[in-house]
Amino acid sequence: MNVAADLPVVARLYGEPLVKLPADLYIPPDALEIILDAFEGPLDLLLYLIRKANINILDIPMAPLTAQYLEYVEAMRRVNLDLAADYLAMAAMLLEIKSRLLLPRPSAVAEDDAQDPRAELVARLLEYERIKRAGQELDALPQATRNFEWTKVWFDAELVERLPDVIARDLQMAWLNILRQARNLRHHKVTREQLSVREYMGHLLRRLQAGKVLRFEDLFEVGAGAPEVVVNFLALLELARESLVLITQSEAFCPIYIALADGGSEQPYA
Amino acid sequence: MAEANNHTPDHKLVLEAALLSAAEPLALADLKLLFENALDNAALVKLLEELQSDWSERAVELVRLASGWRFRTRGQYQVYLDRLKPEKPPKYSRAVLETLAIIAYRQPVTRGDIEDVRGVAVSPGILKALEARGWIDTVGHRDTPGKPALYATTRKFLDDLCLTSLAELPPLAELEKVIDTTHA
Amino acid sequence: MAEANNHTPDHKLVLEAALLSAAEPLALADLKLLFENALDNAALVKLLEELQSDWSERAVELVRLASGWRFRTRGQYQVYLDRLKPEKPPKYSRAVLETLAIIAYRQPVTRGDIEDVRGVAVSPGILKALEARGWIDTVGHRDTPGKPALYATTRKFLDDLCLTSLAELPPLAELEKVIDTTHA
Repeated sequence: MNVAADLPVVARLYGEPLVKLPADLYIPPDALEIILDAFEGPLDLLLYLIRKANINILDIPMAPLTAQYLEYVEAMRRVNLDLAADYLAMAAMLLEIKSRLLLPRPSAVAEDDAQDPRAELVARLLEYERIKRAGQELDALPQATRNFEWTKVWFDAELVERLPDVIARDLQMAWLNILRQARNLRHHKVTREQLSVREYMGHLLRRLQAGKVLRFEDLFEVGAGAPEVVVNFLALLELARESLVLITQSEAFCPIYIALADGGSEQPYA
Repeated sequence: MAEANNHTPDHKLVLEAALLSAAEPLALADLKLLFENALDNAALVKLLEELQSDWSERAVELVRLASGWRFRTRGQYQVYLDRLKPEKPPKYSRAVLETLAIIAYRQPVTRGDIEDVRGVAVSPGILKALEARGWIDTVGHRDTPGKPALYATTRKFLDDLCLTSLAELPPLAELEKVIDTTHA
Repeated sequence: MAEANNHTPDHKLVLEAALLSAAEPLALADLKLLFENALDNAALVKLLEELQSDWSERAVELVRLASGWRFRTRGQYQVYLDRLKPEKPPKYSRAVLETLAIIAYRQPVTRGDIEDVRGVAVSPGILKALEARGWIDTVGHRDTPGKPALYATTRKFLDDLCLTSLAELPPLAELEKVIDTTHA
């Protein structure tokens, strides 16, 4: 067990790293506080004393260990350090174990059940030492933001605005709402119309934009098929009925011209 | 992976790692710190432009912003990345849907027509939103006082709703029957 | 360039963009959402392994963590990236590290359990610091007087240390064999 590696620097004294505590346990009074800080508690201090003295932890000589520990505690008290209760409690525990070891051993019959008074202390020391090392090992693992960084590529949600999805059924339901409203408000007759005619009305209006005047026959695509021609024609009639287009023919058999009823005076979408 | 010149392979990798892991855009002054000022602006910009070109075929791009350089996902991939977000997609209000339905089923219509059918005023924002989306546009003006604009749906509207023509909109006849029977 | 509305996007490019920009590790279940479940686990893992290999010569790598996959910079480049940081990340005290070790190896534990192992009182600041980092949280309460909170480590703890499970924690030191003298 390499004790030095276990406690690389126990404290810093006047800026100098203190790698080892004095072997004779004499501690300069003004260094006590620093040394106390170097230990995480009584278990840590005990472990240090055991490892330093190269004692077999499974067979701790309680008398010298307790004496050393108490010397520490006494040294701390001499300089009126506010000694942590944890250190005093450990001192009491050590004294108790020591005294129990001094009691006469029970008979051989009872020996099977007899527990070594040091057992609990040793178990705690070993567990503490394991955890202490585990803490050091955890610290040695690569750690996010200390030893590496996560990638953080910018995802700009504003780059492309997310727009609501609409499906055809939404429109049907909206229409249903409108109908309900209409029924409730008044006896408004909403009639069903040929959708395709409405669609072609839009097409025709688009083509006539910007003040264009088109010949009647140009409105029909040759080869588009009879149904489309018919629908287109119905659309034209509907536009005329709604006064959206002007249909002019100077005299019979002359070309028929179609233009927007508003004369294309506004051309916002040229 | 494009290899940089022999003397600068590490620099580009370091730049890439720094830019990929930065939470904010990195200015040239920041990037210089990476190399303890061993590279000047010209050398940095050259490397950054090389990086841009290395990433030109990817779903992430290196962009230069006012405050510096940063990687960001390309807009056309957002539709995929959005799927990772549990947040609900936005929805149009009832007013918007009804307006759109009226334009779709009754086109071409003026704003006045829409208001007549709905019985309430149509806010300009609704028509603007639908126009901005490219779903409706003005196809003319009615020859009545004020020459109101006539709205119709566009090809994009059909495309976005996966319809080949307006005739594919759900028929209203059945609905009207339902209404007729329920309000008989 | 792959187009978003193309029916067969470059899956790998989408995966790469998602993983580079995600704020959390992405599990296979998340990654499936990207493609609306059109890819199965095997296909995804194959692509992820291809990505790992594509990035093998770069300063950034794709790693598999407890809660999914994520890109990170490689450790040997940290010396450069640290130059961009105004302040160094905090170095944890022995008290914090020991407390973390007790929670990691002995979870779930109460504050009393931690104090028993360390032999000293645990200051509230230590547990708060670990909670603030997102490395530990309360997973319940022990059914003893006072109902003390039980602490355990989180997925983020594993992720931040690049562990896929607690089983990957460094094994506890084999110290002297536990004494047999108690029950000879």
